[in-house]
Amino acid sequence: MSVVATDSFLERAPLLFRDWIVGHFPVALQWLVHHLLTITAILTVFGLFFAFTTIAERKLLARLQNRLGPNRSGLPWFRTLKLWGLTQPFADAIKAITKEDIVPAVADQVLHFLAPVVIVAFSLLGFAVLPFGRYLIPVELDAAILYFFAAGTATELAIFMAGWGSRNKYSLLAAMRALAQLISYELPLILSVVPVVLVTGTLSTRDIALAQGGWTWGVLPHWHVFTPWGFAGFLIFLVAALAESNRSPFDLPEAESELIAGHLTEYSGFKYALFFMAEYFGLTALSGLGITVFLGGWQAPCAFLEFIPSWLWFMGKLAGMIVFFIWIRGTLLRLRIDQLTRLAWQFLVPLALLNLGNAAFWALTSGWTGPLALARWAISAAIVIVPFFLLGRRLTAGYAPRTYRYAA
Amino acid sequence: MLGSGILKGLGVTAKNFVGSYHDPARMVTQEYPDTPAKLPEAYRNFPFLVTENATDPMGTLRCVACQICEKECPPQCIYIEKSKDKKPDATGKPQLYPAVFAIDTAVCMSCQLCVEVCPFDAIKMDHVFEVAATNRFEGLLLNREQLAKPNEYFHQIRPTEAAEVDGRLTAERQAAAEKAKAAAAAKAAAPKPTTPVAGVADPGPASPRPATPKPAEGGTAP
Amino acid sequence: MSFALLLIALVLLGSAAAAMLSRNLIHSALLLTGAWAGIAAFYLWAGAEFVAFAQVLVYVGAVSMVVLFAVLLTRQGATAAPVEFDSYKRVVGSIITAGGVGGVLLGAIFGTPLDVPAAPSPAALTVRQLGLQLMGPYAAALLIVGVILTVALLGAIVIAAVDKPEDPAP
Amino acid sequence: MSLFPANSGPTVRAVHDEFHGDLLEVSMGPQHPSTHGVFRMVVTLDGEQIVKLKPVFGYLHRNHEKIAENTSYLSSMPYTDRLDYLCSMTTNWAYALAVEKLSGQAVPDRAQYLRIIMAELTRLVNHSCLVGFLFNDLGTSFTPLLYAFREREKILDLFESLSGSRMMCNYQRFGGCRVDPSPEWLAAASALVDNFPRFLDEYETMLTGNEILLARTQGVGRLAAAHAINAGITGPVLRASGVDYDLRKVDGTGFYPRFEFRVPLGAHGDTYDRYMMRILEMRESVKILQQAFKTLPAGPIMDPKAKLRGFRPKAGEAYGRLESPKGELGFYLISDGSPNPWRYRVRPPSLINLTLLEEMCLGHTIADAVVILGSIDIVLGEVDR
Repeated sequence: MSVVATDSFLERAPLLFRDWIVGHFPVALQWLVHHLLTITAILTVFGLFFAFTTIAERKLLARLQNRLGPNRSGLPWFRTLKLWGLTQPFADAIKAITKEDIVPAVADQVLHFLAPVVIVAFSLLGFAVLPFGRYLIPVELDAAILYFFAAGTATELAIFMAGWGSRNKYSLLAAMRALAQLISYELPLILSVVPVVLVTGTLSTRDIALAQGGWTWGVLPHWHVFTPWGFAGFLIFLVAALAESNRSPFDLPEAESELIAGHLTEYSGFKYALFFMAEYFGLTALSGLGITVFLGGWQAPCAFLEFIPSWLWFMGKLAGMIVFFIWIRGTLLRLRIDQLTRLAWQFLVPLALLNLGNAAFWALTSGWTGPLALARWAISAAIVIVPFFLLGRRLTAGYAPRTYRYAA
Repeated sequence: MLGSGILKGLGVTAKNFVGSYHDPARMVTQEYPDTPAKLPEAYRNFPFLVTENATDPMGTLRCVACQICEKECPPQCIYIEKSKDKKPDATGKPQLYPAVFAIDTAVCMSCQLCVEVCPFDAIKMDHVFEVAATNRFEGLLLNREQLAKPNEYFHQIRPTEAAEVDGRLTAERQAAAEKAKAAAAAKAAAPKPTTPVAGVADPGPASPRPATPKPAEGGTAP
Repeated sequence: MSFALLLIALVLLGSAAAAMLSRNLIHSALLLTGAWAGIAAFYLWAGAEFVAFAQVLVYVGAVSMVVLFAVLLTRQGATAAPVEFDSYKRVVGSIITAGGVGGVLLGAIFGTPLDVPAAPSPAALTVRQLGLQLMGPYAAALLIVGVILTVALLGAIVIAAVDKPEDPAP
Repeated sequence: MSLFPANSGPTVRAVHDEFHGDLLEVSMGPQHPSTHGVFRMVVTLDGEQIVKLKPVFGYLHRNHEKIAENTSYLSSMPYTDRLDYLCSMTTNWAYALAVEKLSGQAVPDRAQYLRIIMAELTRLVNHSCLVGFLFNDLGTSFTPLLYAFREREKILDLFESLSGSRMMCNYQRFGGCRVDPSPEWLAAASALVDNFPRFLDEYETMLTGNEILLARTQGVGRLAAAHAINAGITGPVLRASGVDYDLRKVDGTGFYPRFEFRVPLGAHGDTYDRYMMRILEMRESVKILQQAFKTLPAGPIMDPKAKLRGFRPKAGEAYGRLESPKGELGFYLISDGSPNPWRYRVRPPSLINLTLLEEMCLGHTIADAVVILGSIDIVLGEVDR
C-alpha cells in the first residue's frame, strides 16, 4: 500500500487534537478523558450530521417533488440573512423541546417514558465500532460486526415498548408490525454481511476496511461491491437496512396513511424528536456499516485521490448513502406487511444463503488467474443472477401491467 | 424483471429533481409573500361597494338600497337598511341609498351572485384575499364605510369590466341628460307645474325596479 | 472489577426477580429481556466478548421478540386472572423441581474450588481462534447442533403451516 | 404459485375461538390521514385482516337539499360547487341540466361546447388528484401527489382566470354559461391539454410498472360486475369491473355524441383496474378536449330568453344526470310553480359507490382498506351533502 499521503497532517488531525486535549489532564484521568472525548466527538459529529440530514431530506424530497423545501429560517436578529434555510433543524429542535409533552392517561407510564430513551441509547451504540478513518475507530473490537448487530436489535424492542405502552390501537398494530419486521429482516441483514466475513476472514470492521485497500491500475478499487457476490450482498444489505431502519418503502410501523403515526401516535414534543433522532442515527450507523463492509470503508476510490483524508472519504460516502435513501423514499410505495415478510423469507434469505455459497466459491478459487479469472467472474455472477431472475419471477408471478379493452 | 419498474420510477424522480432547477414547467412554486400573488382579472373574493368619488365615498355610493342582492345572497350574509331621504345617483336621478350596508365576510362564500343580480353595477367582487381580523364577529362584519371603494380601484383591479361598466353608465347619463333636456324643453313648451323631474322611482318601499335594463350576464355577456 | 460484577449481578437478579413477580405479562417479558442483557454483561465482564454479543443478538434480539409475540397473541383476559394453587400435586411437583435444580446448582457452586490460585489466564480467544476451534476439534458437535436446529425449524414449519385452500387462479 | 398470492376475496374466519385470540375494533376516522375528509370506518380486525367494516358518515352534513328547497333556483347554484368540491364544473352542469329540463330551457351551441370543455378539464383535475391521493394512501412520500397537483394547479389556474375561483367555479347558468372565454384563454387551455399526455406518460413510467404497486393493487378489492350493477355503482368503479356504462355514451349528454372517444373497460374490477381506468379516461378526455378546441363554434353563450332572476318553472318534475368524473351525478327536482324547488334531491356518485366498501374490503388487511377507499374516489362534501 502506498504510504505517500496516508500520514498527512490532515489524516491525523483529529487524533492530534484529541491527544493535545488529553495531555492537559493528569495521567490518572487520561484514559477517562480519552474515552469521554471520543464519545463527545461522536455525539457532536453525528448529532450535527443528523440535524443536517433532516434538512437535506426535506430539501431533496422537495426538489424531487418539484418544490423548494424549507428556505425561510435564518438567524435571529439578522433578518436579511436567509442561509437557504439551513438553520431549520435548530429551529425544529427548539420547537420540539418547548412543546408540551403529552402522556395519555391510560398509557403505561414507565414504558412510554423508557421507549424513546432506550431507542436513542441503542441506536448510538453502533457508532462505536465503525472505522471513520484510517486511524479513527472509537473501539477496536475483535467481534465488531457481531457487536454492531447486537447493539441494533434493541431498537425494535423500543418500538414495541412505545407501541404497546401507548395503549393506542394504532400504536399496538405498529408494535406488532415492528416485531414482525425485525424478526424477518435481521436475518437477511446479517446473512448479507456474512460473505464478507467469510472472504476476509475477520469480524473486525477495521480489518474489513483494510482488506479493501489497493487498486488495479491505480483506478479500480478493490471494494467488495465490485465483485459479483459483493454486489449481490450489497443490494440485499440495502433492502434489509431500509427495513431495519423503518424507512420507506418499509416504513410499516409508522405507516402514515394507515396507522396515522404508528408507534409515534401518542408521542409529542421532545420524545417524538428522540424517536426521529434514533431513526436517523440507526440509518446513519447502518449506512456506515454498509460502507465499511462493501464500499471500501474510508478508502479512496482512486490512488491519486488518496491525498484527501480518509475520514472525509467516509463522510462523503455516508452522505451519498443518505442521499440514495432519500431518493428511494421520494419514489417508492409502501409494501404490505405480508408482502414484507414474504420478500424477506422467500426472496432475500434464499438469495443471501446462495450468496454465502458464492462467497465460499470466490474464496476457494482465489488462485485462478488468466482466463480462469474470467470464468471465476462468470460463474460467480451466474450464481447470483440466475436465482435472482428465478426468485424474482416467482415473486412477481401473476403481477404484470395490463392492457385494456375499450367499449365498442 | 424484478426491479425494472422501480428503477424506472427512480429515473423519473431523478429527472424531476434535475428539472426542478432549470425547468419552470416543473418548478411552479411562487414564493408568495416575497413575490405577490398574481391574480387574474376575473378573480373574486368578497364584494365591495363602488363609489363614484373617493373624497366623498358615502355620498356617492352607486348602491340605491334596492335589496336585490340581499334577497339573492345564498348564505344571507348581506344586511341593508334603506335611507329615509334620497340622493341623486350615478345618472343624476334622486334615489334611496343604504343607511346601513353590512356584509358578514365570515359567512360570505364569494359566489358573485350579488354582483350578477345588481342592476346598478354598485357591488363588485374584490381582489383582496389577505383578510384577517382579531375578532371573528365584529372584525369580519364589514359595514358600508369599510366596503366602499372608489371606482378608480375598480378600474385598477378589473380594467376590462370597469371600462365596460363606465361606458354603459356614461351612455345612460347622456341618455338621462338628453331626456331631461327634452323634458325641460317639453316643460318649456307646455308647463305643467306638478310633474316631478325625470321620472323618480316609485316611493313605495317594495319592488324597486331597475331604472335601466341590463343584460343578465354580468359584464362580459355578448 | 468486583464492584462491576456486583452491579451486574444486582441488575440481573433484580430484573429476573421482578420478571417473576410482575403481574403484567408484557412487563415480565421486558424484564426477562433485561435479565438476558444482564447475562450478556456478565459474559462481557468475564472477557467472553463473542458469547456476550451472541447472547444479545439471539436472546435480546430474537427470543425476546418471540416471547412478546406469544404474550400478545394469547388472550388478554388471562393476564388478569390470579394464579392459584390448582392442587397439591402441582405444589409438590414444583418444590421437587426447584429443589432438584437448586441442589444441582449448589452442588456445582460448592464443588468448585474457589480458592485456587489464579492460573495465568490464557489470552482471550480471538474470534478467529474460536472459529478454528469450532470448525476443527468441535466440528462434529457443531454439525449435530446444526442438524438438531434444522429439524426443530422444519418441525416448527410443519406445525405452523395451516392447510389453506389453494387460491383459484385470478 | 405466486409469492405474493392475490387475495381471493372474502375469506373471513367464522369462528373466533380461544386459539385465535380476540378481535380488535379500530375506529378509523373521522380524523385520520387517509379517509379523504371526515369519513369514519369502524373496522374490526383479526390481526391485520378485516372481518367487519362499518362506514360511518355524515360528519360533513350541511343540509344541502333542504336549504335548496328554501332558496331560489339560482341561489342553489353556488352550493352545488360545494358538493363535489373537486369538480364544481360538472356539479354545476348537472344541476343546470336538471333545471333546464324542468323549465324546457334551450342552450346555445357554444355553451354546450364550453360545458363539455369544462367537464373534461374537470375530469382531468379529478382523476389526476385521485391517482395522486391513491398513491399517498399506498405510502409514497407525496411525490406522485405533488406531480399530479402540479398539473392540476395549471388547470385550476385556467378555471380561476375564467370564473374567478379555482374550485368554486359557479360557472354554469340555466340556459348557458356565465363567462365567455377569451381567445387567449382558449389558446392557453389548448396548449395545456396538448401537453397533458406528456405528464401522463411520465406518471405511468414512474408508477404503472412499479412492482410494489402491482403487488399492492392487483387482486385487491375485487368487485364483481353483477354485484356492482346491483348496488347501483357507476363511473370508473363500475367500468373497472367490465361493465360498459358511460352516460356520455348512454345518454349522449349535451353534445357528447359529436365527439370521438372510447370508453376503457377493466376486466378484474380490482384496485389496479380502477387506477388504470382513471389514467385511460384522462387520455380519452384529452382527445375530447382537443376535438372541442378545434370545433368550438362562435355564437352566444346564453339563451337570450333565459332569466337570471324571478325564475319560476312550471309545475312538474325533472331528473338531470350526467357522467361526472366519479359516476352518475343526478339532480331530481320537483317544481310546484314557486320560485323554490318543492323537492330537491341529489344522487351523489360518491355515496352510492361507497355502499360496497365493506364487501370490497373483507378479507383484506387494514392497509388495503385505505387503498380501496382511495380507489373508490369519494368526496365527503358529496357523500354527506
